[in-house]
Amino acid sequence: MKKFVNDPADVLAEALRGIQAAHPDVRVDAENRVILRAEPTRAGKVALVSGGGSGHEPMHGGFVGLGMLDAAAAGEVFTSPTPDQVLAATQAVDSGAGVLHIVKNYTGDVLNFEMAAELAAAEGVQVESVVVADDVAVTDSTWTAGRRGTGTTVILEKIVGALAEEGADLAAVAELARRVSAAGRSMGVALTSCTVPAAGRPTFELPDDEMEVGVGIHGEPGRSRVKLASAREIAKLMVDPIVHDFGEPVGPAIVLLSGLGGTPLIEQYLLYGEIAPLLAEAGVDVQRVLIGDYITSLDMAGASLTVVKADDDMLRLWDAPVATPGLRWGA
Amino acid sequence: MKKFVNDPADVLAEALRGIQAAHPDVRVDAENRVILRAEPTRAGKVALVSGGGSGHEPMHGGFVGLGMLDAAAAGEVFTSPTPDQVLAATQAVDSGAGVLHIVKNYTGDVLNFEMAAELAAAEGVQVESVVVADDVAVTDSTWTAGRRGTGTTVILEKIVGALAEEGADLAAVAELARRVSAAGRSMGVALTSCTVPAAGRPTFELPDDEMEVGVGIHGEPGRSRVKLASAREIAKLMVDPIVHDFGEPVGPAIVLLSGLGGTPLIEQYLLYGEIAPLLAEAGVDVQRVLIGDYITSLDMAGASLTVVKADDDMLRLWDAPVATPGLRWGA
Amino acid sequence: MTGAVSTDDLVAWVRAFRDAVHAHKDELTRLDSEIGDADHGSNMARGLDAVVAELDPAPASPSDLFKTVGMTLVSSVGGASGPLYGTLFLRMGPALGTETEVDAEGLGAALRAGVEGVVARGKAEPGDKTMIDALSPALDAWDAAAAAGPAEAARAAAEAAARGRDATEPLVARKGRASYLGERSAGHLDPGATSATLLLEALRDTLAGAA
Amino acid sequence: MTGAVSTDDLVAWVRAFRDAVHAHKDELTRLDSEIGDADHGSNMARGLDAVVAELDPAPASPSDLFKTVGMTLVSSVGGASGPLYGTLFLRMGPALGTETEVDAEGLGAALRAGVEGVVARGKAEPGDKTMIDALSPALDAWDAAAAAGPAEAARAAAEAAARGRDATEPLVARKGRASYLGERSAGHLDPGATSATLLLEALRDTLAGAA
Ligand SMILES: Nc1ncnc2c1ncn2[C@@H]1O[C@H](COP(=O)(O)OP(=O)(O)O)[C@@H](O)[C@H]1O
Ligand SMILES: Nc1ncnc2c1ncn2[C@@H]1O[C@H](COP(=O)(O)OP(=O)(O)O)[C@@H](O)[C@H]1O
Ligand SMILES: [Mg+2]
Ligand SMILES: [Mg+2]
Ligand SMILES: [Mg+2]
Ligand SMILES: [Mg+2]
Repeated sequence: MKKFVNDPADVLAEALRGIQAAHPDVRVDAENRVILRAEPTRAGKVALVSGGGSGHEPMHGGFVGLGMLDAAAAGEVFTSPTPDQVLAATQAVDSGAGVLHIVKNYTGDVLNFEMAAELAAAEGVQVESVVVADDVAVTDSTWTAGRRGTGTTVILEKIVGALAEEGADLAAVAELARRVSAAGRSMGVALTSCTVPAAGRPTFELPDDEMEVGVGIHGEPGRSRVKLASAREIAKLMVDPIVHDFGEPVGPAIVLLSGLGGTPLIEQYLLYGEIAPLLAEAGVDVQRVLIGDYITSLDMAGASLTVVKADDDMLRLWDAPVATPGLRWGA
Repeated sequence: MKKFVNDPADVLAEALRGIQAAHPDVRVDAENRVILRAEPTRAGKVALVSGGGSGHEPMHGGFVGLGMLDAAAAGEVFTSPTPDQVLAATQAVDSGAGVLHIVKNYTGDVLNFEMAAELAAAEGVQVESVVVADDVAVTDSTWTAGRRGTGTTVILEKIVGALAEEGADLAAVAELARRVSAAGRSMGVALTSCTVPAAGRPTFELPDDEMEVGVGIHGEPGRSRVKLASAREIAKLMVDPIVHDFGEPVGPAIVLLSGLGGTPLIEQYLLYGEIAPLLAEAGVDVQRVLIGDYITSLDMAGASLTVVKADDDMLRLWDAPVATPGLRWGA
Repeated sequence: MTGAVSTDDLVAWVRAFRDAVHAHKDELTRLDSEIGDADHGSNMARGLDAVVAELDPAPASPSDLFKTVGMTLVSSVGGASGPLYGTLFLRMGPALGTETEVDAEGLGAALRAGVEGVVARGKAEPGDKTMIDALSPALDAWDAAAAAGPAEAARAAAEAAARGRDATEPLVARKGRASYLGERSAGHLDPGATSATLLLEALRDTLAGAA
Repeated sequence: MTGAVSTDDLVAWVRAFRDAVHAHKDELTRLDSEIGDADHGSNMARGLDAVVAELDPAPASPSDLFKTVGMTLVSSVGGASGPLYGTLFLRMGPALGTETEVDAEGLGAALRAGVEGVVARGKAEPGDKTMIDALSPALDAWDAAAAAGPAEAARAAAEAAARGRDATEPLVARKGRASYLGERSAGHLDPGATSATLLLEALRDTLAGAA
């Protein structure tokens, strides 16, 4: 296993130490493994709390800061945080105006956040939750755990964070969060597996001439394994199911192309060069683009594409100032 | 070769297409393979031009924009751009106030920029050049090509770009560039090789239990190959030679820890968690930190550490607004 | 032993479960690599280490023990298995009152309350390819054998759990992370059903040893 | 042929060099992988393809040819080899005036001017493990054999170049990217010395064929 690591059991604690050393604008609660803004929540501001398994950096801890999250609970690698962690985050950032939990749709995340919300409510904190389930690779059915939550989470945290920063109340913040969540679709492709440090070897073996289409951000195998294709063909494998899933003309949209951790930017750009014309052809009017490693899967080579249908309000909030370790502009 | 790529011969042209599609604030001159700001240079502003082989993204094209570069010439993967490209970039951005060439110390870069500067001078453009040579892994001697230019380039482009934005003249801009260049030291470690698309296989073979210490950003093998070590030991292998090379107490500094392309952020943070205390012990007073993929080596797993001794002036310019695809704050 | 199970026996069970999880940690992670995210072994091992650290001094009663185990699992495991195994133990306690010993029927009722809690949390049904596929038949086997005493009930339950675990192999997952795989989830044992079988086998071994 | 080398012969040489570079592209890149950055094969192939695209219509004289070749290499190769090979050809032209034919002495003088240009640009000395280690002995061999005519001079030069290339193997590089390796650069042929040998071998083969 070729990683910058000491004892694999210490990965999370030690990564948090690095985050604290690098970013004076955030505060790491090492005991609870929670990343918070250095400044307490402004009175009256609704707080945004997210979290999930680690290994997806900069998500979520890297999105804590002005205009985005107030706190993020960091679980072990690929393991949802515990209710205690989420509760600690929630209590730490509630200014009295309530807290929005932003949850990605995985059984573990949903259950742990649910328990935390119950505990927080018992302590008198108003909590609303939004569950992101945007991965079109997964058949959405009442017979399954439903779609995974992926890239839409990043866009949601930015847009809804801006609204909370403006002083909107919890109901309005939660309502917008649900709108953004409903407006997003994602699709990922892996060229290699990732290696979970504690497991010590790749989660799956991919022959040199194959790739996983519809892979999850935890190295869950995808829906199909196919021959390694050109960037041009891969772009189609990503764009088509998203556009098809929208069903209706998309119109103005915010697009995120995220590397999965082991794919360098030059390849992401090359891939986006193939994606952009396909989106245009399909009637997606790309208003804003984010390219880079925003939601990763440890060292996996691959990329995920997210398209969020965006109205004027969302675009305005997207453009509002943000100052976090992972996303920053206007401040 | 597991990459998002079509024909390996087209990597650069196609990546530039993606850059253009993603970033409306830059303009790609596809014929000359030059990335420029969308807006022409403000009259009287000294222009900054850099460039080099591709495969190091976001460097340099990702640093074109307000407060940083005016143009970047993109060579083929790992191949310095031609004099024609650099000349085209230089002529396109000269407002009459002159142009600073920021060159990394590789024979190819130096020769091609030199020829371009001669041609530009013949066309009446005032050109000054600064050569960055900060890689302490390389013995600096009149008998060799000297040190490679690596991470200090990024910090230099930011700081000097801010001074140019303020309206300083060419002499002042070049003088600061030389000061920053002289104040920087870097050291890189690779856990895996990169794969040059046109070559189709890894530049070097590294057994599972070995790493390259002092590797170059083009996959040039390092100065020594040693057993794979813990992050804690690797941090020491990076910090010690830098501190030793400064020779004198460093004091206030700007630090860049860059992933090399295949190493995810979680590992970079973990590594920085080990680096930070070592720097503090050695008397480096870290004032600003940048962590992420800023100067990469295609898909190489590894990291490079850069320390630039920074005076108040440099820190002030570091904090000035910057708005580029790869680095952005305050705007 | 045909009669009562003591608090000490149950503490020994929890310790034995911890040892079994450690012994099978790599296997659990390997199973979770095939249809999940390669963390079930380390999740369970981390949780049970935390649990064992809470067992000194030993809890006063089975219900205290189960409360401690459940709360510790909830707050140290995370993932899907944390809340689910945590709920299993948290719901077992109240069914037992403050007694310091429990008979086969009582332990069976506690297990049933626990498993019902897991179902209430996770909404899985038998056949969904989850830990329920091991736990649910184990309950029925326990009840059928309870008259023969706890050691025999545990033996029957462990056997039924193992059969239930094995039966997950051909199934297409409908709950948890494996459900994302659709048809590709068939052909692999469910990791949670495998760890749940370890739980019942640890009880069997503990009660057999105590007999 | 003992006498004159025509413009056509020299065009054929450049084409033969291009073919040789393509045939040895992977080898050049492999050598550059060992002590450099794995691009010498594709750099040279790209440059010579661009050169060949400029040869139609054929240049009117050797000096026109060399100017075209040099400028095209400079503007299409990049890296260290672009300016250096470019300079080699750019400096060969002026030594030849406007003649359409050239004899062994004249071609030798042009090569010498070219190599001096490379040295002026790159500051390499013999023994630094660069293309100079093939080019410099080739010049001397050429001059010594020039009286026997261009075909014989080219044969001698190619042989000397190959010897010079082989002699780079044990050397520690002092110029170019390989110099970063220090002692580790020993034990590998220099890629540029290898491509320079192809250049002189292509000349040998062309003039032998034309003889
Ligand atoms: N809804 C559910 N009900 C019951 N058990 C479940 C449910 N979802 C998942 N599981 C169990 O959890 C196991 C996975 O646990 P683990 O790997 O620790 O968590 P995660 O899936 O969050 O990584 C599965 O093998 C399955 O047995
Ligand atoms: N200063 C120099 N003088 C002469 N030849 C040089 C010099 N530096 C490098 N070379 C030659 O260039 C070759 C490398 O060319 P190439 O790989 O195309 O460029 P780069 O090193 O920029 O990647 C080396 O093998 C060497 O022969
Ligand atoms: Mg998990
Ligand atoms: Mg090169
Ligand atoms: Mg799992
Ligand atoms: Mg090279």
